[in-house]
Amino acid sequence: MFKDIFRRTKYVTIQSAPAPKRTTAVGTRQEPKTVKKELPDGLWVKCPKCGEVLFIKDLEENARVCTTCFYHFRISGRARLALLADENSFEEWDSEILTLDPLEFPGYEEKLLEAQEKAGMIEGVLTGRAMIEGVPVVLAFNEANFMMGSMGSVVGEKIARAVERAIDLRLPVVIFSTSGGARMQEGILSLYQMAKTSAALGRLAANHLLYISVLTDPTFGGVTASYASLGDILIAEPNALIGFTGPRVIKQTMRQELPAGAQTAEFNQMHGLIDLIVERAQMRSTLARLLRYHQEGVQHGATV
Amino acid sequence: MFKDIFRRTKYVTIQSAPAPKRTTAVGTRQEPKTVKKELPDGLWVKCPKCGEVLFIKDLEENARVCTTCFYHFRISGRARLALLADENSFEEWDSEILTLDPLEFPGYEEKLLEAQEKAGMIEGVLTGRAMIEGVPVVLAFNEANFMMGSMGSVVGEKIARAVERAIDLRLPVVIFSTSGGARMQEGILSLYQMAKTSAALGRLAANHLLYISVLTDPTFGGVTASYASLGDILIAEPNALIGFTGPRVIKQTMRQELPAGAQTAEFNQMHGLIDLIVERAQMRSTLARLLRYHQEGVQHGATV
Amino acid sequence: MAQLFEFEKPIIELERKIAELQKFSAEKDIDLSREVETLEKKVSLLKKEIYGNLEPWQKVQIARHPERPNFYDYAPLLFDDFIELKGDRLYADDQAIAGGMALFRGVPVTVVAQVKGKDTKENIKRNFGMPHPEGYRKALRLMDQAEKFGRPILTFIDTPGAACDLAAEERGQGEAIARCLLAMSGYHVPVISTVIGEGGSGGALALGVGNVILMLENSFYSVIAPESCASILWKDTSKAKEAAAALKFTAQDLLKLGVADEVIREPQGGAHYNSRQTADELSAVIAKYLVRLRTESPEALQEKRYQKLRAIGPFQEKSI
Amino acid sequence: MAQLFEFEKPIIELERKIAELQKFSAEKDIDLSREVETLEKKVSLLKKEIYGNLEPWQKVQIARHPERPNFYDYAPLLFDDFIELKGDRLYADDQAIAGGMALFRGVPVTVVAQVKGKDTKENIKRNFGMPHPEGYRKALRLMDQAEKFGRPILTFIDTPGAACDLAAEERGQGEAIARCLLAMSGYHVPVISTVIGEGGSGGALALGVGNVILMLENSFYSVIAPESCASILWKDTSKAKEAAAALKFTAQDLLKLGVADEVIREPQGGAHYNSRQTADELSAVIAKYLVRLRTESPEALQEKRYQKLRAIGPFQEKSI
Ligand SMILES: [Zn+2]
Ligand SMILES: [Zn+2]
Repeated sequence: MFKDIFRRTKYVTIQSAPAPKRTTAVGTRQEPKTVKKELPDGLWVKCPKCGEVLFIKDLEENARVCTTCFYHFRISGRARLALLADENSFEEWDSEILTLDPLEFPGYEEKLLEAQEKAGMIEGVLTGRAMIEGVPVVLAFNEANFMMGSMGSVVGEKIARAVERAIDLRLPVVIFSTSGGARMQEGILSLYQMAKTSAALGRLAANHLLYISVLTDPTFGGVTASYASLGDILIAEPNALIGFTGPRVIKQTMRQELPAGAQTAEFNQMHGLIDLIVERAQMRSTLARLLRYHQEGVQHGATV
Repeated sequence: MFKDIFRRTKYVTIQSAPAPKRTTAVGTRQEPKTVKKELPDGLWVKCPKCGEVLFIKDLEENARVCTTCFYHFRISGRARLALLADENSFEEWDSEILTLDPLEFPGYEEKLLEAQEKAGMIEGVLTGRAMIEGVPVVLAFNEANFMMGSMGSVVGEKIARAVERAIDLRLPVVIFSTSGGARMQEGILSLYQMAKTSAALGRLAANHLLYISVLTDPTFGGVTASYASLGDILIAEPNALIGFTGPRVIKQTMRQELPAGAQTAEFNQMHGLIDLIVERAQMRSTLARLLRYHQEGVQHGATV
Repeated sequence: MAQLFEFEKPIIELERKIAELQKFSAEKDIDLSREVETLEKKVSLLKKEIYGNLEPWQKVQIARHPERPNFYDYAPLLFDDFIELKGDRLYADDQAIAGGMALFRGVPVTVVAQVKGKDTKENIKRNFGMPHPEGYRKALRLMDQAEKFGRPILTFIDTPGAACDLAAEERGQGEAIARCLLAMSGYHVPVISTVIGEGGSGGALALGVGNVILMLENSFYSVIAPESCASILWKDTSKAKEAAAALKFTAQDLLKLGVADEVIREPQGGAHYNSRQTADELSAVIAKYLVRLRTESPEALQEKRYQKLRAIGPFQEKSI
Repeated sequence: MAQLFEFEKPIIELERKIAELQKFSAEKDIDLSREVETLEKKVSLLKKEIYGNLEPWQKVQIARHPERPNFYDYAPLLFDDFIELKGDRLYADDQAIAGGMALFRGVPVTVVAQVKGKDTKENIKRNFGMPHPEGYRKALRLMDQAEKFGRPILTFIDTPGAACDLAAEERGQGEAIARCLLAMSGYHVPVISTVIGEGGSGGALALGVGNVILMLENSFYSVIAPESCASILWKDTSKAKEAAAALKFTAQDLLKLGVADEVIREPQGGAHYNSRQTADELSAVIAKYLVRLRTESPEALQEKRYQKLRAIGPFQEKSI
């Protein structure tokens, strides 16, 4: 059983830890409506990989992973949090920072309202602290339902604050990325959020604190080119698409046909860019193990 | 004239500095017989690149660079020193460290005697301090005539000492490499000279002191995989062959035909491994410029 | 003669008329000096009118002008000495980024710049100024060395964006850019970033984490190319002009938004009308800031750069 | 049954005879227990004789035995937990080097190891244990992280040498190895390097800059492969046996030369006869040194490692 993990080359699968508890995130100021929001119309959905028709109830109960082929469907930040954090351990931070429209960009205010309605949150990232298997950690989750996880000034600010607070608290940071990139509607201000978040992570690193970046489907553009790539450890979910330039743009501008499997987590790992590919069911236990390795002042029953 | 250097992509050629003075290295304890030793039989030699027949006297007067095609012939360490250092500025270090035969390796003692005879020095590296255009610097030169510049315990020791003394004196270091690699006859002891020299250079770097590595024909094996590759700035002479594994070994063991020009200085630069390719005639002035950029506490007529 | 833009044609027509008048005057020996003078005044006014009120889209055209001076044009005008250093020590030497050491008004500095080509051949060599990961890794290597030796860093931004091909993806374009951002934000030496042409997205930002961010008058610096923005917003790339206005990416916009610290004057009509004059303006403004930054402690340089980044991007916070 | 060497055949023949005798004894119901006992004693003596006096060339054969345990065999036996981490973040994940984090007797450590394959297919995947630059850069990345987080580093050496093909040259094999040497020499955490099989030249040394250098009894660690040495010295690769003796590269030689700190016992005949037993010996010896090193200050760890390197290689100095 234990031996298996040395031989499997593709994914790390750990049987030693208990199955993830489906905890409910509490201590938050908003109702976690997001899981409901994700349900497509009707009672079933077709798996894009194996074609199997899945009952949505079964899919949700399996953390939105295909029960047949283990294809990983997208999942909201709050649903992830529920899969990862110890019960009642989450404390949300900075939930009340509101986005402005500094460029008075055409249609931005309407887009924001739409996104808030769709995602059930006022901006595209959820931050706070929690425990994972008893280990305290600072967490951030990009929200795909909010303007495709794009990074505007508030997303940048919330991530920078979370990282700075982790330094104050001497805690590790885990960020789950999912993003189309920078947020066009905030122009250059959005672009510089890449620098802002990277700068904060630079300070975290200078403080010898751990940062684990988890890349989920899809992670592109300005987020890939900033905090998502700066983890001490980079984890990806299976079949997640990860890259700098989106495949459609590469095809259009370069007239270059991408090979099958390009920009998948597995492609990125082959090219040396990802440490670990971890299935959603093992994410909690894997993070717990990695966090424990880095816990300061904690003895692991050392006999050496 | 000055503009040229911005447009030339291959070599940096600097006309602004005066032509290198052919100084004689003094303050050394041995007669510099080496230049004489390098002369092949007869009065002329054929250029391996352009085929031109060159009078040896002309070749020597041109610092052993083909007067027709600028092909760079090999040149002894002492001859290089004479081309580089300010007159009477060289102080040789550690010239009396003798090599032992710790493995009692078959034929090693005879090989050493032969090499000493051929190179006119007791080991394969020349170290010391000098001035280049008035800037003080620690210098080391591998000697191709001494067992193909191979690195035994004494070569490692002399380089490590030179680097350590540079730290004490807060001086920059310039090492001219030419080597077939580690010295087989000293086995594992030779191998660890790679670690010893790299460790010393690590301390130099930690002291924020400049190290310029100049790679000359040929530089391979253990020297490429240690101090020769660790310069803040890597300079190569034109047409120098530089690599880890020698071309003959690659061909034999991998049955791989190398493309034309593989492992030349130019090939290495194309692959991102060399900062500058500098012709021998410009070496002195280029080093002087680079050293001046790094001189501590010296004002360059700054108006800013 | 530089390639002309549509909006410059009234000026050129008037100038042609003056030339005709002068020729006629000379041939016929008739004094038309007052008429010529009047017309010249008119040209001068027209230039001020046109060049002084360029729309964002017109600035984009100037910034992208094929004859716009690039880094290699400015280097000999800005520096007393320049030694180009090549390669990332890992994979290749990317010619879309140039770097090295220079003497700027007697001060040794490290210089890193994106470089577009001037003709098709050079553009192919330089990938149209779009760096691959090896370019950013070369920049990082050289900037790290500047930090090691306590040298100020000058960066020059001029790129449509980072390379967007499969090779760039394979070698970690995102990682390469991100590493530049992290490293630059932490340096203890002065960093001055100047946009000299096109500042295209993350590929430009990778050299843009300065204590001071300067922009040439007709440069722009944007999160996305106006054409792509138009295509996303209105499914119509021909609306790039509208997008250019919406994105607020001109030097003047960035000054207002608190991202740029100063706008550097260009000769009338753009830098390509006089690269020496542009270089002189560049030199003077860079020198002004470098003097200031050199009085700061290493810790202050890092801290102030960090605080500058932290302050970019407004938001509203509910009091709880 | 493991592949047998020529020098093991007398043992096997004797063991076969004992088996025959026992079979005969059982079939015919004749008591031959005293004869069997005598022969078994003889086998035991013969084993001591043969395995206790292996020549360097025979050790080379054992070290290269296709069934010799590799890092992946030892890892689950040595560690309570192991998470493999991949990639150099630049170009590729080289499978000739494995690395990651592990719990060693409760202590979090970073582990880096060269890995040969066990069959042709795996050997192709792992390039016969010959790492490319990306392998060394992965190792460097992981070791740098260990330094960042103050974790001890355990390296396991098992390679015929670094990859020696054009691709390795193109991507800077020399630079990649040299960076490992420089970085390892400067770490402030305990570094323990263990040669578990073949220690081939610079490609092995890249993981060999430890505070402590350990060697399995039948491993060897050489500046050059004996075959290549024979080819250079005597233009005759068949004289590898003589070269093996001349190069003084066995664990016992390195102990005498002051390079290795301790030789770790293997089961009689070699590690491949009992990988669990070998792992237990490995674990005990590594633990012994790790205990000692963990009492040292970061500065002392660096300084002592430096002094250890500085002391390798004898010479004679004329008094002036
Ligand atoms: Zn499926
Ligand atoms: Zn010639």
